[in-house]
Amino acid sequence: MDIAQLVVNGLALGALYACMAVGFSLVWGVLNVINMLHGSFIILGGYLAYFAWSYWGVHPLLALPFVGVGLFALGYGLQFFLVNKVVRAPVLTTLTLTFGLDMILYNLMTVYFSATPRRIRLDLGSFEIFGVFMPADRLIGMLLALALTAILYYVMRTSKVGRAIVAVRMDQVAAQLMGIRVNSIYAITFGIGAMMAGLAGVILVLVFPTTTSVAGVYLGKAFVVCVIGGLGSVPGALIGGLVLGVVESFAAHYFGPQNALVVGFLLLLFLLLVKPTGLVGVRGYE
Amino acid sequence: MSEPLLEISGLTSGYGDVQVLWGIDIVVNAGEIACLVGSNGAGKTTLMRTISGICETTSGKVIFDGNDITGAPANKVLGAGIAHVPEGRRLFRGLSVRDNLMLGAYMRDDKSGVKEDLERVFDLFPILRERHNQDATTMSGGQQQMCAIARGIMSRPRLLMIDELSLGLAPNLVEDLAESLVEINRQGTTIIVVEQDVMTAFELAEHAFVVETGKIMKSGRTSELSDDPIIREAYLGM
Amino acid sequence: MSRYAVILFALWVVVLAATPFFAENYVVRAAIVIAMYSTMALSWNVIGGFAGYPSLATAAFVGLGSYVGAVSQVNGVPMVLAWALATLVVALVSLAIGALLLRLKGHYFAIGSIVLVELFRLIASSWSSVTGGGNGLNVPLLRWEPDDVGLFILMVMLALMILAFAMNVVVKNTRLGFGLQCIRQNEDAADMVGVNTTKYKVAGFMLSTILCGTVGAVYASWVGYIDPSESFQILLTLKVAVMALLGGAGTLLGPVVGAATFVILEEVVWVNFLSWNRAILGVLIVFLIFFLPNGILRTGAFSFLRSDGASGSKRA
Amino acid sequence: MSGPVIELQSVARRFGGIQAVRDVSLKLEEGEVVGMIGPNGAGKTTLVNCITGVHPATSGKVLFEGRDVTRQRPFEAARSGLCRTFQVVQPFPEMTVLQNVAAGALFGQKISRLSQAYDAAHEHLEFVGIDQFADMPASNLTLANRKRLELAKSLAMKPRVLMLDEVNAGLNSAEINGALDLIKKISDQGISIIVIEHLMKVIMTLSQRILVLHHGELIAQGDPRQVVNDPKVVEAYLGEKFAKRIMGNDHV
Repeated sequence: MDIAQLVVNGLALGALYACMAVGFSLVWGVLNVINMLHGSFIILGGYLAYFAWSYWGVHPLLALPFVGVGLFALGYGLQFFLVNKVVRAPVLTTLTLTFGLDMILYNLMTVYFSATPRRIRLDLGSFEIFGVFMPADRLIGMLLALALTAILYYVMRTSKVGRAIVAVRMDQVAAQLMGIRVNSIYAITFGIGAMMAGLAGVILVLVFPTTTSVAGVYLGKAFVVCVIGGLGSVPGALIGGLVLGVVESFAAHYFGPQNALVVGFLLLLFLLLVKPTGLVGVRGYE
Repeated sequence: MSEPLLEISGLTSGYGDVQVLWGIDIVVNAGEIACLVGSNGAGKTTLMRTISGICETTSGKVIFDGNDITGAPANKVLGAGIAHVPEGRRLFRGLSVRDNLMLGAYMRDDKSGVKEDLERVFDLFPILRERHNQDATTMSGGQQQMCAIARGIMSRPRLLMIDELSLGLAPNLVEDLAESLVEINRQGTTIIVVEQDVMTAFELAEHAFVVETGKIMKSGRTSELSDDPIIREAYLGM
Repeated sequence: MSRYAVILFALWVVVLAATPFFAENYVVRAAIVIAMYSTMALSWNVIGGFAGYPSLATAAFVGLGSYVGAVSQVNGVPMVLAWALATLVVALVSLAIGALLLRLKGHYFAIGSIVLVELFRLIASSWSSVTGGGNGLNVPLLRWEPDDVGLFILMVMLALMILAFAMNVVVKNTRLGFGLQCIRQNEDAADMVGVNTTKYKVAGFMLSTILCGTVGAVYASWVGYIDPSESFQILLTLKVAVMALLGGAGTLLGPVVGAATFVILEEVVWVNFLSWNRAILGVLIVFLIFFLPNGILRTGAFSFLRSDGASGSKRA
Repeated sequence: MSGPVIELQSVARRFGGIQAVRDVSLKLEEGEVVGMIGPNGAGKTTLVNCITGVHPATSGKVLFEGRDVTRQRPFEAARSGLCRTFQVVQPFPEMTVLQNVAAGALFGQKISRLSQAYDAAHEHLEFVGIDQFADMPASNLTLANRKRLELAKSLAMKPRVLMLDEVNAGLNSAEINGALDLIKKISDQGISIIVIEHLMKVIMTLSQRILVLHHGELIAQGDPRQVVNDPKVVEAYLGEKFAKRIMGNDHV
């Protein structure tokens, strides 16, 4: 397989990773909470789109906004009513809480949706440019993922809420002095995190079979992307995602697909030790 | 003219188990510039933070413009019309000067008014207009202090509290800032300045409150206080 | 006082040890599981409780222990020697990894340690020439009467649990424990009073893994079959931390109380609500975080157990 | 007399693009009390951090009793007798006052038995006058007593050199007088002391010599009265009125 094909495969995969991880990164960076629910949020988004498609024939693109709103509400509610109560407790507490919540969500999903792998097959065929081969659904997935990430970036940069989120992340006390209610911004951020996870799930179900048991794998990817790209920034997650995608694509080719993940995690450990602020690293942010 | 705008009585507060303020009484009149002076760690900053709702009030009363705002959360205090420029400026890293200023107006919904005020602060501090796209925390100390003050007045406060105006700034810069404060005051904003440098504070303010170990040790007109032998000895070095 | 803690612990060991003589196999099995988890939770307590470093690496070292033990036994090493070998390998690996990992703090440390679990699992499944890959490994079974096997494994696990408890008592009452508590409360200040923080943290981390390795190896001999996804479970790693938190991290008895409570609840849930067990455990964890944030032992009823000032617990 | 206890040779420290300390050379004699003054951000704390290995010097050398200790780590500095207190007091908040001090004895002096460490701790608490609070959690102490706790903790480490970073900031005048007496008592034990302070009263009372830092540079050092009259110092830090006042009060 030639290099160009590997790079393109990697970028297609990486765009999905970026979209998957950006919400996780935002929550971690702003709230200082490692959200163990993130993987299940992704799966939930995928399942909702799948069932809307298979029972009511709703096109996944049409389902996208509904899934987004639904997951935002779920995330906002969980943060507002539960996580907020312990958000200033040590790492282990918030991590354990979100893990407990994840067990509940996971169990609900396996009972109501069963663990069968599901995928929306749109049968769009594939095409070839300059000798690089690409299935159409993958291309659409990649473009969608990039578009969603770009929209989030734009909103964060230009909206009042976006500015408030950055302010809370940089300096909580000063943010309070601006009249920003930190708890409400926390809930919104968590909602956005869940929303991005759900949207990523819709895209993923177009490309890969989705089942509850891969929730952990997706969560693991989000970890790696965050550590590569640095916490809490959209460009960081984008770069982190693309780097991981390309690295995995090459690793899968040269060391075999079963070792691609090992390489990803080794990269994570290496970066944690060498440069814990991530490759992009927000200046001055620990 | 000398309507009381802020009346504080018997205010106590602290951090966790450590009590810092031991019953503060202060009255600040509408339209004036007042100053809080006192040594490092006397409780000036804690007083500011308690008024603005960052530190929890344990007892006492804070009346602002006739309304009881004792123990109100930060957003309510700001909404009532008190803006607080914190010690060390605390601009938001990674955000431009303009975004920092816009965050100052976070609670306001009147877009045109915000735009107007943005022009107003740009006129007051022209350097900020020049650098509006720059990351605010990469400017010099004096420019950052300007930005912090400007951010404070973006909420259109009735009362502006500035903590440690001159901290880490060269004397000539402090003079410029003091002039800007006089201008802001002239436009109708009441100001409280916390200042370690008593000379600067007394030149700027009409009334002074001397804070020592969490209490108001002395207060009065600055013209009179600067003749007080104890103040002269302890703070003015005369 | 630690004296009460030691007496209560001894009584509890006697109760567990007696189960084969009056109860059914099912209860004996539960006793083994309790002893096993108590050992892990007590081990975790050294790094997570005393030093306040939220390690999530437990499953990595339990799994490593299982694999080293199983691979050795498959290659003809006698069982007990295989256990010792597993312990030794885990100690060395955790020393090497600890020296790297403990440069991280807070979230980053938690992530680094949890990633170890995944990494070890992936290595175990791809290194199939040695580990059997995803098919797992069959460990030579103990060809004794089933009851004897149960009794034997129970005694071994109890011995490990006693060792883990003794380790906690010793650590707590020596410089090491004192230093770890200083690190937990203010690492910079600890450095400034002369605590070699790196050395202490690595020592604490090693102690928190060694017996996990032994437990893993003994477990492998007991069940006779291991595979990567069973041996390296994120769930196990979090369960152990939750047990310690449930009982009261940083106390002597907390991890024991937490492990017993958790295992018993889990058994009840398993039996009665098979398809909902995960959700119920989740609810339990959420409940614990909100209503018992400092653990069972830090509730009022048990104040006599934590009156020793050295525990570092908050006083009323 | 042997050589200086501490000697800095052209010590410099930079953080990224910022030169926090530049080319500072100085000596500290045995038993000497030296005051260090300068405006906020002049590099006083950074200099202490260079000496104790928290932020090792980027160039230059730190000698302690003739040994090069430029690269030693903070815990090694502490064990060798280079002790410091912090501007912001740093107790172990959930431990008792006694345990806090015992930590100093246990690790600073390498006492291995806990009971010995506790005995030593009581002595030091008595010395600084807060033994009655021995069993209280450190976080419950008042600011003044927390500063005393910091002193006791440092003393428990048997220091050769004690660096006091704004140990009087935030205290009222009665408390400051108490602290002054205490620092003199410590100095009488032959411990060399560097006092960093904004309060000129403290500096003038304690110091045999003054160092003035400005923009990371040592702009003056020497006899207190000469230094406060040095025009460079007046301009950079004291201001004219202040300098006059100090001289005026000097004969008191």
